Amino acid sequence: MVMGVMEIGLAHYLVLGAVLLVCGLVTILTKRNAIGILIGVELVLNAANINLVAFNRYSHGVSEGGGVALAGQVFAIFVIVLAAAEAAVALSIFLNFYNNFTSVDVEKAKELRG
Amino acid sequence: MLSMAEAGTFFEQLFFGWGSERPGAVVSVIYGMIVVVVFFMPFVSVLGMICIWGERKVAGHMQNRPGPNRVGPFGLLQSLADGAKCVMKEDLVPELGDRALFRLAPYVAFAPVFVALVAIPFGPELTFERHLNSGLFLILAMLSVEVMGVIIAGWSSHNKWSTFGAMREACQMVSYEIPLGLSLLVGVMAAGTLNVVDMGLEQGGGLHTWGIFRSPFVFLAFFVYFVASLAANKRAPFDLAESDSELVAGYLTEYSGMRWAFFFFAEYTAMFVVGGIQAALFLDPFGLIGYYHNQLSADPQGHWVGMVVLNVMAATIFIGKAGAVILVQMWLRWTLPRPRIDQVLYVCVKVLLPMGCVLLLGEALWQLFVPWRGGIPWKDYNPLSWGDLMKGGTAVGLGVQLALMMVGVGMVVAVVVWVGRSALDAKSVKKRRAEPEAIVV
Amino acid sequence: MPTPALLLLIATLVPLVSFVVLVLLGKRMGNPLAGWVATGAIGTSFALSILAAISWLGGSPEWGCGNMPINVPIPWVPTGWGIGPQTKTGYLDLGLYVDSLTIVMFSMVCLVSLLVHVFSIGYMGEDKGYPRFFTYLSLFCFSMLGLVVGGTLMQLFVFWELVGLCSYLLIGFWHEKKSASNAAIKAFVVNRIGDVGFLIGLGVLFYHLGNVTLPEVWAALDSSKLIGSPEGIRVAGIGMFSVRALTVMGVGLFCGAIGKSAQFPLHVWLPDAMEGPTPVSALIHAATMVAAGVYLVARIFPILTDGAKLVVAIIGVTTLTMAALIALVQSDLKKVLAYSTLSQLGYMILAMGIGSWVGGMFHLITHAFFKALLFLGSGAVIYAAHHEQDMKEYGGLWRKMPITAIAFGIAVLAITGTPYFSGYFSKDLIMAHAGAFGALASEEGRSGWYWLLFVLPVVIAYVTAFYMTRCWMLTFWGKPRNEHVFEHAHERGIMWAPLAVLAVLSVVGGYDGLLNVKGFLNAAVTENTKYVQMVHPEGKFGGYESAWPSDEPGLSRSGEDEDHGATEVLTASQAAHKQGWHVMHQSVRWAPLVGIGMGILMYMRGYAVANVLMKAAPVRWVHTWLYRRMYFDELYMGVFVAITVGLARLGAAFDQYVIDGLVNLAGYAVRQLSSLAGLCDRYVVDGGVNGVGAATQGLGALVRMPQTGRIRLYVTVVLGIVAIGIAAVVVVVVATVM
Amino acid sequence: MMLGQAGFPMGAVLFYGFALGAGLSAMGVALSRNIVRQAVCLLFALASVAGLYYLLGCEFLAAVQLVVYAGGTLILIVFGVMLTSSELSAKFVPRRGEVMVALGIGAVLLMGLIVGLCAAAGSGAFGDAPLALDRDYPVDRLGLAMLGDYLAPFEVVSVLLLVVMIGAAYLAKARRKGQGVQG
Repeated sequence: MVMGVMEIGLAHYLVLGAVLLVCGLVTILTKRNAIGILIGVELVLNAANINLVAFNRYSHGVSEGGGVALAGQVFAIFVIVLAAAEAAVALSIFLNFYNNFTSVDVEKAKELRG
Repeated sequence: MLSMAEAGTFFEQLFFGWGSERPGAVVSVIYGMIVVVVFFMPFVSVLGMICIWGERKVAGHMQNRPGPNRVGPFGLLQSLADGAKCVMKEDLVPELGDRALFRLAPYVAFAPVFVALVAIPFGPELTFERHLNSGLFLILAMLSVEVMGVIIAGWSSHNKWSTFGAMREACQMVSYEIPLGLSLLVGVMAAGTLNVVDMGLEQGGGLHTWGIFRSPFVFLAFFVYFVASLAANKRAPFDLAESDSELVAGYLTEYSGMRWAFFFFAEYTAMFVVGGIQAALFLDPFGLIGYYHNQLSADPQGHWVGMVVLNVMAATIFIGKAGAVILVQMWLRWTLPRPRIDQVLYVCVKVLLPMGCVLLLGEALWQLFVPWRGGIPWKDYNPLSWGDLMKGGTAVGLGVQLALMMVGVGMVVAVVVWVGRSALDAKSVKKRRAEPEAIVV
Repeated sequence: MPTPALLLLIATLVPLVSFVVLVLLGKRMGNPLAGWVATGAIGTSFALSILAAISWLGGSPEWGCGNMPINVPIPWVPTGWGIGPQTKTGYLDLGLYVDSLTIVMFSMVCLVSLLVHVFSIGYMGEDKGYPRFFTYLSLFCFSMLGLVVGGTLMQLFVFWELVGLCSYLLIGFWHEKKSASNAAIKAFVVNRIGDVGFLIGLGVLFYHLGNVTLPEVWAALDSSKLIGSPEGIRVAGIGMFSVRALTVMGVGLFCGAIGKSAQFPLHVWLPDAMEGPTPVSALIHAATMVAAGVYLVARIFPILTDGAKLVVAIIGVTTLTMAALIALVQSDLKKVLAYSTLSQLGYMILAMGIGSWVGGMFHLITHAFFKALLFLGSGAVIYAAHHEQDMKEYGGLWRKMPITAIAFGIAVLAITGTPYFSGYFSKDLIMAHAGAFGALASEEGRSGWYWLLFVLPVVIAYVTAFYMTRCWMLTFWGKPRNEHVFEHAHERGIMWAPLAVLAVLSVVGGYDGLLNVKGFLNAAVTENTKYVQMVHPEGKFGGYESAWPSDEPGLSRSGEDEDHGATEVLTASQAAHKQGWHVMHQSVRWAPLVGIGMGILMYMRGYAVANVLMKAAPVRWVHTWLYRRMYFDELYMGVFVAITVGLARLGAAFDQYVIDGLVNLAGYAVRQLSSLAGLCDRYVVDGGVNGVGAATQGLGALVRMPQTGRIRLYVTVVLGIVAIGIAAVVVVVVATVM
Repeated sequence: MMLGQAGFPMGAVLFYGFALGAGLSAMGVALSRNIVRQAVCLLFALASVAGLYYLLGCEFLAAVQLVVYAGGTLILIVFGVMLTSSELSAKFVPRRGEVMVALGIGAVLLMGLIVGLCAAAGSGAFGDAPLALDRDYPVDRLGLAMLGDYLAPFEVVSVLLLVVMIGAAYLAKARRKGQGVQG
């Protein structure tokens, strides 16, 4: 493997993705604000996206038509779109939650306790 | 010699010649900085200053007063004086607000707009990234990030007017992105490319080959885009984020000095950017330059000086057309009253959005069924020869182009006549006031 | 699409538009407007058809006869299946086919429809179903025109059914009358019987050929190829098409014509159909729809085998004889005309059967004119007579309705074949060809019975003249037998104007120089032959070779041909042709004179002479037999209807006793079984379920303990486990690597 | 992209710049207590990731990231923040133990992932292929791929978006009804 510090390879992107993932997870774990958790989720999704795109660009895959494979990018776009959808639904749920509890503290959401 | 496709940007070539060896990294970085410092920064500053001066002048004339006229010839240096004042003003930061974000906000608002200039096509080669194949979309992306600065500014001011302004802006911006994008898509569909330079080069050939006259749908999309761009830029009549009669100055309430000025630079640059998109997509940014450019590129004997001249001419035409759009934006600001926020959203969701969808569909069908006739009359084809005209079944497309062109020209002429008449009228009124007729009893 | 075809297509669709408009707005338009809308539509169609005819005649002259037929197949149902020997195109097509025959038929249908529309505006003026009537008429016009321009057998069938529907609707137009709705149902059902035959024929054809486009069918199943190959036709790419299959197919398709044209076994619906309004009778049941059967036979003529043609001819001659005899004694004016129609249709069908293609179609056109005239005339009379149809109540009406009487008289002269009226030309042509057919049979040494196909029509020609004269005499001549009717009788302009037009057409319709119908039909033969020859150059097309030439031998207009004829030795069929004309001239010449003379003599004083004759018992018996229409209705009622009803009763009994018994038995058994199962359920299953429930409850209490409802705790636990797992993996991997 | 072809690894410098921006912003998201600052940090993280996409030669994706994420989703989130915080600077302080556990889990995961990645990279699992640079970005092929190979997911996503739109509107409407005159 020839991968110096100054030569950017796939692993660099993957490490960055890992960092973003962990940051997102920590955000999810530590925040009591529901919207904060949502922000953490967005970070996690971004980490996944970086991986998708990096693999796509470094794998040199060739699609059936002979062009460059685009699967990674296409699914990155899907992820972004789905993230937007997820945010919309999550926010409307939070608004309802806020309406019922006058707070977005997830610690107050424990009505599902068994 | 002039293998433009292989070489880098015009600026690189300007610096390093057309040789095959590439510059080193340090040189590259320095070159980039120089381009930004030498070209874009002054451009933005001058643009902002001229726009502010122009706006005040327009406002003045529309309100029957002279506008700035003391500093410099025609008051041209008024903006410079204002700038000096801004620099010297005290920089206030609200005590209870989020001070860090408050300081950050102007840059967040300004930077994306500045980045958007990267893709603006000043000429066939005179653009920072010639091969940006999704350039138009990138510009749109940058413009959509700009709103974050406004929101941060509003929130960090810890002021209810500011927050209201920011909320309105967020609401308005998110909504108007959609018709904006849809109407742009109509134009892009007609142009067949997202590369801003390519779409400009393709339009050259005469008045009827302008993007706006390609089909009735593009023609309407032009207006949809214009309205949506006003709203996305929070320009009057959609300036609810800073509506002075309700929210003091909206998100700008707590700002002063240079930070305040930055917001204004951002606004005027954004005006130029949306105007530039409009010119590039709809209004044939380069005129006939594209034709000569193609000829010169293909000519092995061509000289780079010719290329420079062409690019400068193209830049002049382009800035002129974008400037015309900006002028209309200003004119509207001082003409139309401001609607309520619900009216603004009504216009977006129930008028522009359905229109955008219908136009998109219509343009798609148009593209499927009506062939497009580009090219320059008497060069690419003979307009007086029926057979030549009908070649490729373009008669319908060409007829519609010509008809739309007449409509467009008629509209412009009507406006010019109207404005001219009012101007003359105003003069005569002034004269009458100065020399009142004798009242005959 | 070439201009004539396009014009005809538009002309076809105009009545459809009118139909839609009338369906939606007819009631609101009200009395005069709805009728004028429909009339305007059909008038437009007529104008377009005339334009089409002009553009057709102005077409390229290089074919001598006018034009190339226009064939526009429209792929409709893809049926690219593998069954059948082989499918050729795999499409069940619709489409247009325009040749001279189409042009003539189309113009005729449009013209008659237009006149009937105009007449109906007067006739139906006081009817409360006025808009509905014109709605149906428009639909009928669309259907009939679609049938005429149909280029594939499939399209013919589709529009065939549509005209059948219209006929049903219009016969039952006064559906509050029991007899009318019965007649409608009868017409519909009887037609269905014929249509089943049509569908079978179509199925056989499509199964073997995979194509229903007319020229393709003609080319593939050219009947002339059967000469010298008794086992069948070899169709390229398909294989052998046996004579039996061809005959079955031909007879099957002809069954459709039997139903629609009311030929012998299925003729019973047409007289009953006279329950519909008289303009409908004129349009549908005299001039156009019933002639569609003949049109169909004309279209499939090139593919009919000799056997099938013989069937056609026998059916035709049977019908014409039987119907004419029945018509002799009917007293209902419209019934007489209906049987006369049957008889004339029999002539046409006979013509097709004996190979008189031009004669049959020629007679179709002329018959359309004079029969429409007769019906419209009778309509005028009936309208004038307060909807009284019985001739016993008429008499002497010519004084009140001179124009109608004259027009009706012209039509009578035309139908009897009086020289130089239109019927003279067409009927004589058919009978000459019938004679030729008999002569040919004799020459080929076949049975003498073939001469019946000539003799019966000739005799019936005399009979026809007689009963048509009787009809006219009883209606218009003599003393009025019902003063009330006589007083009321009057004429209206809107009703006699169409009569006048039709009267003129009845006179001039047969001349070559004026409408030149015969010329068109001859052209159709030539151009269809040439067209098929051009599309399929591989074999000589001889589909129309069995048709007789339309001109009398020796009267050929071109002198060159005469020279040729003089030097040439006559072939067998040429000789037969000549002989046919000869015997025709000998036998039919006096038919109008004799028939009309006898009619006038007999009915000069109304029923007086007839009543005297009726005193003789045999005459009375025959009269009753004929008056009850040879007891066909009773026969059908006694045989087919009774069998059907009997079968239904049998089925009902089976259902009641056998099926119901089984069902009840099964129910009883199930009840016993379920009471057993109930016991089992109560003690075995319930015990088990309760046990499981208790166990689940206990387990649930145990499991609910860690479920706090706090989402972050869950996430923490999950991620903690993942982290521990990853840490373990890393430790293990690092340990092994080191 | 242009600069990536230069002799000096300009791409590397830019990568480190963007990566540093993304990482620091992400940490800011994780560590900041103020929800609005979190959102701003997320903005920078998203912008940096967009820059990385641009470096990777996916300029269209970068633009999508900015338009949809930064221009749409993030603004939606900020909107949510402003609608739901009864006091704008309200902070929900997590318990110290929770934070410690979270940081512990995060550290273990990060270590595990990085060690695993290094091991994988060391064993040459990723190959040493350099970045494939296309001069002309295939926007058209991307569009064709969306409406060709990936038509089914594309349609499913569009249906999902419709459902989300209706659902979100329904939920938001339900809220207004519950709130009554209070809002």
